[in-house]
Amino acid sequence: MTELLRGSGLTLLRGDRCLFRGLDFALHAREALQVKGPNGSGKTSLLRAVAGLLDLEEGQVTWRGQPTLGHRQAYCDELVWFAHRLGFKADLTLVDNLRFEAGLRRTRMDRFDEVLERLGLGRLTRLPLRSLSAGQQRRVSLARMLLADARLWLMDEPFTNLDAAGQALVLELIDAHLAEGGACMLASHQPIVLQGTLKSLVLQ
Amino acid sequence: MSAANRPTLVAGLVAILRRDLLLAFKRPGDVLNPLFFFAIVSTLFPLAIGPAPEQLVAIGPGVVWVAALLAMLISMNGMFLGDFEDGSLDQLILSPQPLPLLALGKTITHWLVSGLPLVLVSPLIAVTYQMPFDTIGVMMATLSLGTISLSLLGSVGAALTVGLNRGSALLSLLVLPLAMPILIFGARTVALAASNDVVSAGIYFLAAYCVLGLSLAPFATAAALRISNE
Amino acid sequence: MWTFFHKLASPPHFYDISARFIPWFAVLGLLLIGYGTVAGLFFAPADYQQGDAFRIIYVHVPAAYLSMMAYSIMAVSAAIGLIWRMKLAHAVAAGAAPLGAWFTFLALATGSIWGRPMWGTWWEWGDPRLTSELIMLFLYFGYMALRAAIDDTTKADKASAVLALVGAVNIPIIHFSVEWWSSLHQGPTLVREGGPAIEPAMLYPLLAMIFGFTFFFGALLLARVRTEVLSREHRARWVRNMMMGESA
Amino acid sequence: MTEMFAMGNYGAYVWSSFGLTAIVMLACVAQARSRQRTVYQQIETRLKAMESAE
Repeated sequence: MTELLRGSGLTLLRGDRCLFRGLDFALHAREALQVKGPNGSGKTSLLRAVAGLLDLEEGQVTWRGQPTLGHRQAYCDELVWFAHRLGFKADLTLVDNLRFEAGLRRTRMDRFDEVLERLGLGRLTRLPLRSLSAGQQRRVSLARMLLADARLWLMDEPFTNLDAAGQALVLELIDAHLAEGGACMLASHQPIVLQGTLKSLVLQ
Repeated sequence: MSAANRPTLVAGLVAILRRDLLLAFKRPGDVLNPLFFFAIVSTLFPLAIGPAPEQLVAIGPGVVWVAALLAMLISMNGMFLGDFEDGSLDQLILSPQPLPLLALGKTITHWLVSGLPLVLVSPLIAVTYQMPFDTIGVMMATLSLGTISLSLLGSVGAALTVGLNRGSALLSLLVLPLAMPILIFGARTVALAASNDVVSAGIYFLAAYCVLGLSLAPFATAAALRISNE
Repeated sequence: MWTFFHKLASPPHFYDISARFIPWFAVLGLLLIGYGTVAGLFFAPADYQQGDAFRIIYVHVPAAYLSMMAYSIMAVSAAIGLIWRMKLAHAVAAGAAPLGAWFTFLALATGSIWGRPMWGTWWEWGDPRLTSELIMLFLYFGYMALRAAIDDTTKADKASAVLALVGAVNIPIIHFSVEWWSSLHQGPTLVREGGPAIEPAMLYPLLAMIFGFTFFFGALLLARVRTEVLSREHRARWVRNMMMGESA
Repeated sequence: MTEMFAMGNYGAYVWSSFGLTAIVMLACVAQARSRQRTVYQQIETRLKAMESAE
């Protein structure tokens, strides 16, 4: 299996605290990596650092062997970021937001209706996102991920605000993504079970 | 996975322009507030200084320009605030489209929403200052070039202060000193036009500043956004 | 040669090396300023036009020069800090800003004091240099305000570095536009003896003062940068050993 | 001797300028010193806290 993402010697300081030092991990195709640890142990910061939103004190993240710092565009082209916050405009409708995504990254608009049906958002396309429930808004973020033609899913606490059915759906989607040769790195303290290979990385 | 083709740069720019303009129409306050502010500030001066026509003619260009500068200032703070708070900024930074291009898109939207309306309304204000018609033409030219430069400068300031809680006061402290050359050339050029002097120097300068801003500011804004979004 | 710079770049070495330079710069600076003051005030001939009032240039010109030099140091170290991610460079920028602000204020104050006997007003809008200094002072305040508004040091370093670079691009434009602005209404044409065309007896004290100020500024800058380096490296082992060594 | 300090009746301006220069220089030194003291204290309190924690 080709190695996709590797972090070597990652060190991150937040203000006075050293969140982690000399951290190493590798992520291959068809693999998921769960970052575990108590709240405040830096799970989110690690994901943000791997994505490139945070500057690392030391260490390097490589994508397909190339450092992400120098080859940002190639890395971002194959990456989709699923975060706590919605990442969409609450005043706009689902359709407008997802059409905006199509301007940013490679998006499979041909699968638009199929994805919306699968996430149960078919009837909500005309409503501004403000009027959707938190769970439904998470599904809109999931829709972005499914439509994006991205090999790497970076997910920060994907299971919050989701009911049991929603959480099962997320696991199902991750498995499908891995089966297609994708990779997924997620931060969550909840125990999860996947068909595909699941590695874990524990932060103190 | 069928590889969908990557959107072109123009598609990215159009996408962000379309989205932000759509947002602006959903919240007309963003467009009207600077306009009302501009009109109100312009009417303060005659009340304060007196209605004597020759005085008004003398202070006309300066007042219109200072009012426009302040009106732009109050709308600069919101340029990236919305995206910062709802997480859209993460998505913009992590998109394959170059961030300076997206920052330029947001700056253009800010100009369309708060700069252009000022230019269109300024003749009405100028008339209250008994400004002759050809001077109004020069004023609109300098205002349109000047407001573009102010949007570009403002985008850097807004990106630097987006994450801070009392950012708007700091934003004006950062932007105003840098905006002084624009104010100088803008207001003085209109005054020169009023005394039918040669105005080309001022307009050339404002155009040059515009080009300099267009080529440099987006990169500074992109860097500032990455830093503020940490 | 490069090894020297490389060594200098690492904080512990910089901390030690700079300690040795500070006393030399300070003493040299004070000596030069001492000579310049005495020579400038008492031995240099009076100016045929301005009489003894011109002696204010012996403080005004060095202060104005330092205000510009401090900002260029800030801009260069900001660029180095951003491009090569060097904490030391950001520390230099952080150290230079307050000094630059002080000397800009000094240049402004002495400029307006000098203006009083010459033009009869404390603030002469006609003098483009005075107006540019004033705008420069606002730039320093903006820089320091931004730095103070951000708690995380590394974030404050990077954000203020971007501001310093944007400011540096704008400074020549500000100077040019203020010059153009003052030329519009023919401010009083100023005959200022600042140029080298003045007599040697007047010139040497001025050169002494400029170098004196510069060395004094250098000593102060190194001292402040050492403090900034310490506050940025407070987690490092060499800081702990040094502090232990000192307090033990 | 006194006319030496009169500075051709511009004495007030010349001496106030030089006086102000001295004040600014002292202010710079004082500010640098106080900044150094605060940083030293911060580090010492942090080291003591770390020691007591270990």
